[in-house]
Amino acid sequence: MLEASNLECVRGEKSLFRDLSFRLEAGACLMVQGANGSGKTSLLRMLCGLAQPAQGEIRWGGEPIRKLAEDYRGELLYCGHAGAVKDDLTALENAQISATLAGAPVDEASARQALRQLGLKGREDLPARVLSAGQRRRVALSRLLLEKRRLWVLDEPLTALDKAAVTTLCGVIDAHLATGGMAVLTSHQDLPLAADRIAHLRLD
Amino acid sequence: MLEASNLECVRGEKSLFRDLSFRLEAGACLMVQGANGSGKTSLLRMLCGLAQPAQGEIRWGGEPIRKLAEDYRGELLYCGHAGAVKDDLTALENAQISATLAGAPVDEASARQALRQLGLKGREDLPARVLSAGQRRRVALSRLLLEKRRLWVLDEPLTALDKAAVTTLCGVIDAHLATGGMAVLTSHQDLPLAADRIAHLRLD
Amino acid sequence: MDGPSLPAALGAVIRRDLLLAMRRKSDVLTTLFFFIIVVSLFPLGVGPEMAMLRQIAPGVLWVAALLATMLSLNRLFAADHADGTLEQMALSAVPLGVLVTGKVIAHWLLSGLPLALLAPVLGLQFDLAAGSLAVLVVSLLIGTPVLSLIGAVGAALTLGVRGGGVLVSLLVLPLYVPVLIFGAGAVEADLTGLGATAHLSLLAAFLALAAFFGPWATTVALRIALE
Amino acid sequence: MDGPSLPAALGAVIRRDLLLAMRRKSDVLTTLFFFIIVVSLFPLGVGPEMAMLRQIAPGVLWVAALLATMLSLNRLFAADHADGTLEQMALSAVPLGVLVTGKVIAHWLLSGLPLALLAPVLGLQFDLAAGSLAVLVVSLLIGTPVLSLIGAVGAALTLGVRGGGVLVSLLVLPLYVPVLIFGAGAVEADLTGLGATAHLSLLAAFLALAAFFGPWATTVALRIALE
Amino acid sequence: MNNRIINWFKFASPQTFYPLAGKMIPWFWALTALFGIAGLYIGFFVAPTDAQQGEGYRIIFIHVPASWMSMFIYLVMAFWAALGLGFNTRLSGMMASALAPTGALMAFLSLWTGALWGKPMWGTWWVWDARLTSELILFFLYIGFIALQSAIDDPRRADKAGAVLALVGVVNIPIIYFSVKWWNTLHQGASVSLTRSPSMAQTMLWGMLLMALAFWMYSIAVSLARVRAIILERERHAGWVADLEEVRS
Amino acid sequence: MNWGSASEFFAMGGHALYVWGSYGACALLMAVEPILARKRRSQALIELKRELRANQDSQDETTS
Ligand code: HEM
Ligand SMILES: Nc1ncnc2c1ncn2[C@@H]1O[C@H](COP(=O)(O)OP(=O)(O)OP(=O)(O)O)[C@@H](O)[C@H]1O
Ligand SMILES: Nc1ncnc2c1ncn2[C@@H]1O[C@H](COP(=O)(O)OP(=O)(O)OP(=O)(O)O)[C@@H](O)[C@H]1O
Ligand SMILES: [Mg+2]
Ligand SMILES: [Mg+2]
Repeated sequence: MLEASNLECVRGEKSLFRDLSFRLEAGACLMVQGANGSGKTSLLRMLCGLAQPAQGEIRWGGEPIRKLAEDYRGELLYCGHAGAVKDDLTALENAQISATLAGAPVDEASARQALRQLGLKGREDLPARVLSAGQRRRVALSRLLLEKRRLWVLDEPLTALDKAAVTTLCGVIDAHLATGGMAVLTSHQDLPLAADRIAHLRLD
Repeated sequence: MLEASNLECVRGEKSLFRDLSFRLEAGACLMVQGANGSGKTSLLRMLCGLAQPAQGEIRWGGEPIRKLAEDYRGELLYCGHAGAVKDDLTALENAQISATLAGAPVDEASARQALRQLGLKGREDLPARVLSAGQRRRVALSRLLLEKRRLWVLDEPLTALDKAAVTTLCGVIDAHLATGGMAVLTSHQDLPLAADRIAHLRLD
Repeated sequence: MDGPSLPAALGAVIRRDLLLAMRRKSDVLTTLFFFIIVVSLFPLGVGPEMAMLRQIAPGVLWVAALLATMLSLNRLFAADHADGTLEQMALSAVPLGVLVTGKVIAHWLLSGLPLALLAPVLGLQFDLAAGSLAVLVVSLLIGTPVLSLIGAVGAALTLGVRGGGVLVSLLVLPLYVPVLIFGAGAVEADLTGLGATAHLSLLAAFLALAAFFGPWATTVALRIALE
Repeated sequence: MDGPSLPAALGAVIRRDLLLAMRRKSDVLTTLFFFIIVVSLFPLGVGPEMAMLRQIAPGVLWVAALLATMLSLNRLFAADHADGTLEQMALSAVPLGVLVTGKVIAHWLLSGLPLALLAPVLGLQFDLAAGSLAVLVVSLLIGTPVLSLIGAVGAALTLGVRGGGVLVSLLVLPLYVPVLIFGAGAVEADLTGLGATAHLSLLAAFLALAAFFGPWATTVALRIALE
Repeated sequence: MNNRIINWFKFASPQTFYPLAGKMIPWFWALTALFGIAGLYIGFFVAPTDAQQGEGYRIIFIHVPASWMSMFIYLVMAFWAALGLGFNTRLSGMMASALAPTGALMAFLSLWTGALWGKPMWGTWWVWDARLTSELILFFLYIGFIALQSAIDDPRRADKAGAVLALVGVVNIPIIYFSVKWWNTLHQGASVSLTRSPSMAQTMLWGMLLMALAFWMYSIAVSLARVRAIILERERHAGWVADLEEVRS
Repeated sequence: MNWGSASEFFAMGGHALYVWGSYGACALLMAVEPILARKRRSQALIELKRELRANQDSQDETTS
């Protein structure tokens, strides 16, 4: 479904990678690995259409994503280094509002349910500014449970999470893959995923 | 040398921990562990004097740190969630200037040397805004090599670092401990430290 | 796939921005206080003769409104950019233009509208007559949306740019000149008995133009900023 | 342990802030252009008669200088706060007061000083005579450091506070009023032939007072903001 | 038709444009000198003393060309900007940013010479006349464009952001011009008014036209020189740059 | 010919300051701008060469 062909990424004067091609089918997961600064974040932003590749093309269901525009974005969920969590809003409001902005509003009950599932029980109504680093991250990840998207693009989702939360998150990703979803991930830690259709891509 | 007695931390209406006491001698390392939101960051900020404990006292060489003020700060190096890395300055300038602000200027050669040791060769003169997440983190950590301080307080230093960098960092910490330094660390990952005088403190 | 409903999304953005503003009430209030203080500084700097104050009143009030609006511009996108929300908006299934329009409307509701409603009180300090005060309010009601629309383009262009906060004023203030001239001109025309209709209809024309091009240019600028 | 040398640390902070400013030249230049543009907006709002413009000139120039300084205040600590540098400064072996003084000096070198040097050119647009222009420059040279010193306290108090950017103007502008009155007053006194010495010596007294208390208050406010 | 487009795009590539510009620059400098000398000769030695203004009027020979160029260059800049935004050609953005400083210079010269002319003619350096005010705002627009571009590190982003600003500006310039004009005529009352001789002497017209041509050629020459520098800065990692003669030597 | 002598020419009928101020600023700026443009280009060239040399060096390093 998601297909990249001959991608080249140029940052500054030098090319981070070139001739990068891959295909991702329903139910499969792509782990992008590589040292710091090898271009993982840059690749993920390209896959979302936030940055343009210097060469090559990215297609979704055979169509270039530039052409699909909103149709592609309706299938996509991106979670980057910045969490899009508003300090002034409570965890609950953050979850509900980010779903609404993504174009798929959810009711309060399901938002609470998602936060609870991520271990934020009792913190739903605290403003995000007082949350700890890991709790903020969990709020950001609640979008995974609230928005029904086929393609997940997650940039270092494990940052700041404790071990329990890592297990929970892996369960969520596994469930997503099992129901035919796709995921592109980066991480410097090992992700204990149960799924078997995991491809690895090393950028070096 | 560093001694905490009966610390209590209150955030919001509830107490995160109480009756926390420990002693840290020269050459020893304290690993603070605990789930997200258990109060690790809060504890570390207290140890630096950035926050006041609700109860209890922190002493350095027998004296309360509030009294010591600049004398204590001259022994301390804190590296928190925020990296104090300026987007507009190059990696090199960042390293030099943070040393100067800490009260111990370094010359360009040793700053370059420190950056190279952390794997930033060839990136020294790039503005920090274009660096990747892990590279920014390395710039922040270059202070460990440039400022001669006895007590290191590091909050999740491994965030965003790749495996090579984790190894380098552990080597640096080990060397620090071997020469009689002290360290207080938090991390959700395992730190492959070689030192043997490691105490663990669980907040739960 | 049926797309999301656009009016609902527009409403949601507006509601979100208003909610955020309510959380930090001080933000909205300080725009107002800034307006009040700037207007009140003038008599201090210029001296207390009423005849002269009355003469400069429309200009001072309009310049102050313009500066207050401009100062609140960095509220428009900067925070959303820093914490990644803007990225999420650009990736939303809702077209970015709709979200942008919503944000601009919210911005106006929180800056232009209160300014317009507050202006008559300040106008009294300068001894303006009731008729002129009415013209002042109407001119601000038509003019401030233009300020928000043009300002959004500037805010989007300077996003994440070095020194963005002050740069935006450099980009935007020259473009505000026509609004200032006809806004202050309307009140002045009324003061001198010429009738303000011509000025006001020109302001309305500017509004139509800005409403048409503004969101488009802002969207383009935002996409550039996120690249 | 021998402590670090304080003058060296002071110099280092000033140099650092100037270096940062050189990296974002646009930041300094835009403060200046903001000043120029605000001054030029007034005639557009008020009307082009020279006699009246000459009369309001001191007030307009001083208010504009004050607004430009105030806008550049958020440059003072906000960025250092956001990225953790301020935390590091508070933990430095150098007393925080010294670092703060350095930052305020750098701020003045980058805002007040250029404003004062630019003011006469703008004064020409309002048809001021050479003598009045000189008084204007002197009053700005004495007055703007006071603005930076007071502004630093405000900037430190509003650090990390919701809506800080605009809140700072609310806190600081009332404190700026005396400076404005005597600064603009000096020029006006010269225009009306009264002689500006009295006003200028009062300004100098303010400066002494602010230089004495300002850094201390700023340091206290910073420690509170970091808690 | 198709061929023509391809041809255009060929010239629009920095690689072909760089040497072409290098060849053209000396010619434009020569033309600048030619027109400039002729214009100055007429301006100072042929054109007679003005009955009303004395010798001061000779400022006209640089004031008017500078004013014209400042407006014209903004149009050209916006044209390149639109082209760059629409067709994503690299060269257009570079042209726009090469033109901006020259445009700002012309606007500044117009203000400066105007002010120096105003003092002897009107007794004041500045009046808030429509033409003067809109020239001042044009100068601010140039400065804004330059400040925006220099504040952005990534040149591609700088080009695009500049293009949006230039287009917004070009829509606004007529609006600004007419509003300022109306503003000024609505409340007359300035104690000074423009005293322009209704029919300019033939020689003066010629001098002015020649000087305008000289300014025009100058603008082309200097912005071509600047665009060459910009091309080198931007295309550093492109292979063809390394093969240039001046790089290998 | 309008001028009797060179000094008359430079006096510009009493408007010397204004006329020469204008022409002087004009000449100065128009002299400086091309110099700046040329300097910018030579600066770019210097950096280019330095970079090429650096690349060459690093290639030598890897091959040897
Ligand atoms: C700072 C002051 C001044 C500025 C910014 C300025 C600006 C301009 C501009 C923009 C133009 C071209 C407008 C057009 O062609 O429509 C122009 C033309 C002209 N200006 Fe000025 N001007 C200034 C002062 C003066 C003064 C003091 C005089 C003479 C007393 C003067 C005489 C002229 C003449 C004769 C023309 C050309 C004829 C025409 O197009 O009507 N200007 N000026
Ligand atoms: N303008 C530039 N000049 C030179 N190098 C640049 C420039 N912009 C970006 N880079 C480099 O491009 C790379 C960007 O990498 P990216 O952020 O994609 O890395 P990453 O794989 O996500 O790393 P991390 O694991 O640290 O998050 C970095 O090596 C950075 O130094
Ligand atoms: N005003 C408040 N009201 C209620 N709870 C609060 C308040 N302020 C802070 N807290 C709680 O205090 C805790 C702060 O934890 P801290 O940041 O020290 O955690 P941490 O151990 O560093 O976690 P992490 O591993 O996520 O970084 C969080 O659980 C947070 O929810
Ligand atoms: Mg990354
Ligand atoms: Mg923490």
